[in-house]
Amino acid sequence: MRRVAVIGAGYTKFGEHWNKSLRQLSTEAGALALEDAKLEGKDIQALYIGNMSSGHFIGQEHVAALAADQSGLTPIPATRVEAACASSALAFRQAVLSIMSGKHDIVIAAGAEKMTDITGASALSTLMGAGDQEWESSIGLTFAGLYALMAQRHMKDYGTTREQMAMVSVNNHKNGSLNPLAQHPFEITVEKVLNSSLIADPLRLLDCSPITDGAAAVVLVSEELAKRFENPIWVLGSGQASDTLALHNRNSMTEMLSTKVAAKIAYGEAKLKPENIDVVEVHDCFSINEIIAIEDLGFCEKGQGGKFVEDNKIARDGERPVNTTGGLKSIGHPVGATGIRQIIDIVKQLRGTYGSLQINGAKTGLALNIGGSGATAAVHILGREY
Amino acid sequence: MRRVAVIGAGYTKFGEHWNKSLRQLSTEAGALALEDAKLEGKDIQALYIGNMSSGHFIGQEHVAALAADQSGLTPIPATRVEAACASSALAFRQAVLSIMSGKHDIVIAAGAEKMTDITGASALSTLMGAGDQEWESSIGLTFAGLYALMAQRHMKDYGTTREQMAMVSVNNHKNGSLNPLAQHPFEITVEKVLNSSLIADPLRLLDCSPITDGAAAVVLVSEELAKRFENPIWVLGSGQASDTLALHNRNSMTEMLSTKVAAKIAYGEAKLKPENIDVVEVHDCFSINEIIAIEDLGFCEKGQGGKFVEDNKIARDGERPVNTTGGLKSIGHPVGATGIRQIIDIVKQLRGTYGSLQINGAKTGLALNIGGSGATAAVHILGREY
Amino acid sequence: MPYKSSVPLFWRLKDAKYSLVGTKCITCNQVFFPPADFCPQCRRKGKIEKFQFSGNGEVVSYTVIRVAPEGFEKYVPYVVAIIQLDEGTRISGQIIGDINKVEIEKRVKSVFRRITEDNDQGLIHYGIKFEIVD
Amino acid sequence: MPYKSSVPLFWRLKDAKYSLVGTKCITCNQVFFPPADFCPQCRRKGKIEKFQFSGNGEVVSYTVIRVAPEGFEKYVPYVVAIIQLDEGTRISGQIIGDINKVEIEKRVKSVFRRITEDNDQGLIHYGIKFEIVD
Ligand SMILES: [Zn+2]
Ligand SMILES: [Zn+2]
Repeated sequence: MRRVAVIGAGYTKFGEHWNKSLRQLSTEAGALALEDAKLEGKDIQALYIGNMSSGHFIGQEHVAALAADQSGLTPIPATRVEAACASSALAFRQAVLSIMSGKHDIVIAAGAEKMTDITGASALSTLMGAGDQEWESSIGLTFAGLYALMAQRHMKDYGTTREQMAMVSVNNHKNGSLNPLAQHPFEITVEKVLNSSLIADPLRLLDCSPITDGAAAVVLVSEELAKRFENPIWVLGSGQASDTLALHNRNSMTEMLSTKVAAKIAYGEAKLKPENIDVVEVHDCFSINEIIAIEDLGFCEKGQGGKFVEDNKIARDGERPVNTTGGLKSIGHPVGATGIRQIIDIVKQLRGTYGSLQINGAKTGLALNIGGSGATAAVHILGREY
Repeated sequence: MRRVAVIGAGYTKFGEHWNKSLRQLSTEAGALALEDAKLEGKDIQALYIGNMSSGHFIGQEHVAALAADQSGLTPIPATRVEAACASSALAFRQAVLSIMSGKHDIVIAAGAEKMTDITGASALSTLMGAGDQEWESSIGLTFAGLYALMAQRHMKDYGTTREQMAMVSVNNHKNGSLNPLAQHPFEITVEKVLNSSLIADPLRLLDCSPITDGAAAVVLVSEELAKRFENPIWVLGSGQASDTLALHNRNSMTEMLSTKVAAKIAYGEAKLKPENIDVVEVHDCFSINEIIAIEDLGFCEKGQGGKFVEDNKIARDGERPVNTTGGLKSIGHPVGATGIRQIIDIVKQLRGTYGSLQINGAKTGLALNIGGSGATAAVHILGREY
Repeated sequence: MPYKSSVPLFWRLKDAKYSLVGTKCITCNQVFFPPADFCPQCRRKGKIEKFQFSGNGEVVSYTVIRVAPEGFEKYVPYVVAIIQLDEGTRISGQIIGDINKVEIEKRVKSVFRRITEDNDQGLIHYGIKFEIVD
Repeated sequence: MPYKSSVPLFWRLKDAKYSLVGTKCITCNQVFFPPADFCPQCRRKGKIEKFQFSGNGEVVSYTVIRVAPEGFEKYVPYVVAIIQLDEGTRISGQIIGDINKVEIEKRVKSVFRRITEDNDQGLIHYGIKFEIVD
């Protein structure tokens, strides 16, 4: 199969961009990626964009054509991919497949979401479009509620503690304090998490990723072209899987089958094991999800995720650095942009030139992006060499 | 490059399905395609679904996972693709690319839309999500309005007549009267079109495709597997292109650059010319669009589309049969399902076993699916042989 | 907002939402709630019939919603749980009554209550909730 | 409904929507309305500045909307046109006045008028419309 490499990457400042629209954010991220790749717009042969719910957030569908239009990239094929909060990891994957297929050689993959033009309550309701509207949203469940259900059961079955969940947020904020593009680039304490307001028991405000505007983009090229670029980062594995939309239809609430299946495929393609991964990005939309993800990705035994966090193994200088640039919690979570933002942070770590954010010697990285309460999961493994 | 064939196809009855939800329609179409292919659910390796605006129509995003879930296909990768009314042709294309890439060998590509759970006015507004919300929807433009602007200019520049547009609808209804799955399977007359109520001058009600619920699905396989199936229909060419989202930003309003670019690519890949195409499906969301499409696809000179229709060349027994099973006008237009419905009608014609709908001797077919007012176009050429 | 209620939607789901009527595959005896149109295990060989659930079950997990989505603001705090129904499937539902009495593994039974009001359409939505069985 | 107006959106577009302020690339002299942040031709070499349009132009095409989307129902029938602005770009806009006087190639000038009301938010939206110059 034809190999694919990332040769350009960039994301906008994440935050509340009351002065910038979705079209401006997308264009800005695209320009960052192109500049990074030292390419011109005319070099790009296709565009993929992940976006969850522009229809609700800004009343606009058809955002791939919009992004191509605003970036002066028409008439190239422009395709929007949606899978709730996993939209842009899937857009990335389609870009990879389109190059593997031989149809294209240079493709831009982006993700963008503009969430702050509507009220917070309305944004929460919009996000529940990722769950089952007939059987979950309809009874008053929220996204925090779904992850709270997982947390309660994880605590019951494995003795995971409230404090361990808080430590996830503390770690990610500590890392995010180094990241100038993060929405909340400051440190917090376990105490602060435990004293923040309850959202859905046992989850508190500081267990939850924020509502964010932002965009991210990468440029991908085929094996043959990659050699012409400085420091290409290779896509070693791409796994994607689905599960039931409603949480209640799954046998287990403390693991995600979709993550496990996607990870197995990605590890298989990359010919790597969990212990070979140097830097990790996981989907910490809620603190409990980072614990579940660490387990499902095989970095520790099932049920030991809380302990793994408590033992500081996820720290930047720990055994398995996780969310080294702040995660969804500190950087922010523009839902359609997060998947590619994660991949960009892996790419920058693997290049070895990430300044104060650099984890020294990182040669392989993994990014896990999750849609909804786990009905979609995508795992990408990248490497400096193949 | 690896070749891809369609080996299963089916669409639901199109119409107002007040007793069926999006999930039911999707599952039904998937089952039809699998049965037609004589495959089991466990044989399917990935799912793509085109859907424009389930977020607005039914308050549900993440519909690819939902479709996989409801059809018992989890944990396979499930990906939603959106490009307004061209959503499912793009889903089809991603399915093709995923097989060409070598990642998958058997993939299901579907399209579905449930439009009648909300009021007609609300559905019209939702459809304008395909246009530019900041600069078109905001001043009161509708979709009929956008195509009316094209029609006015086409009439002025090329002398296209009101009657010629009416004849498009008459032809499509005549063909649709043979199609048991059509929403409006009856014949109409030019007079009836000209006496129907004005929607956006010069377009009248019977120039416009209806609001429809429906779903369509195909099963695609790789070259190696295709040989095990009866009567595979080959994907000979796949072209996709974009244009500015807003109609006013284009140099010409009487042709679609996106169609011309996509067609050029598809003809090139298929090594065929317009005169080699036996059956054609075009996107007649409004009658004028069929005339513009016939010109842009090269079946006649620019400006001669009206005359081409008037001379009955698009009839089932004409020089170039177009929309032989009813088109969007008579079959209905569930926006996210239309692109694959068109491909299915081409596949069934090429198999040569389409009963009373059969166009005898059809060996090659082309389907043109358009998103919005032309910001996306996808052209697929299929053939009995390659 | 995404949770979109419509008259046809409620009509389609009325047996399930009002009376806990699901389905059962009589080929393999699996039961489904929400009602499934076909059995993912038996597929074409499955035979689906209506099936009445008793509404009795057990709490698998629960949470207290304190920040509600649109339409539910005035009901906070309220308990949402995943219930294992005795007949063999799971469902999400609210648990009414004393919040402090809710625990994982407690027994519940179903009751019929108001769920929410839809301000856009002036509709009041009713459906199944649960209460703890002492 | 998809056309979503919000205070930040209106704030972002106020110069354009209220005063026909677009942009111009002073590298290649191309003008943009709606305002573009960067020049698709010159790209990184482009230099974008604000640019005031006169509001004078010509009808490229027009239609009469008789079935309106949400929020515009009470204004039907109304004319929507694509206008070629004299400075060199095109825009969609309503044309006010006698419907029968509207024709392709007629001259227009811009006026400031109410566009629609947003019942959800109680906002009245104003903006540029056009009228035929006799
Ligand atoms: Zn069964
Ligand atoms: Zn310029």
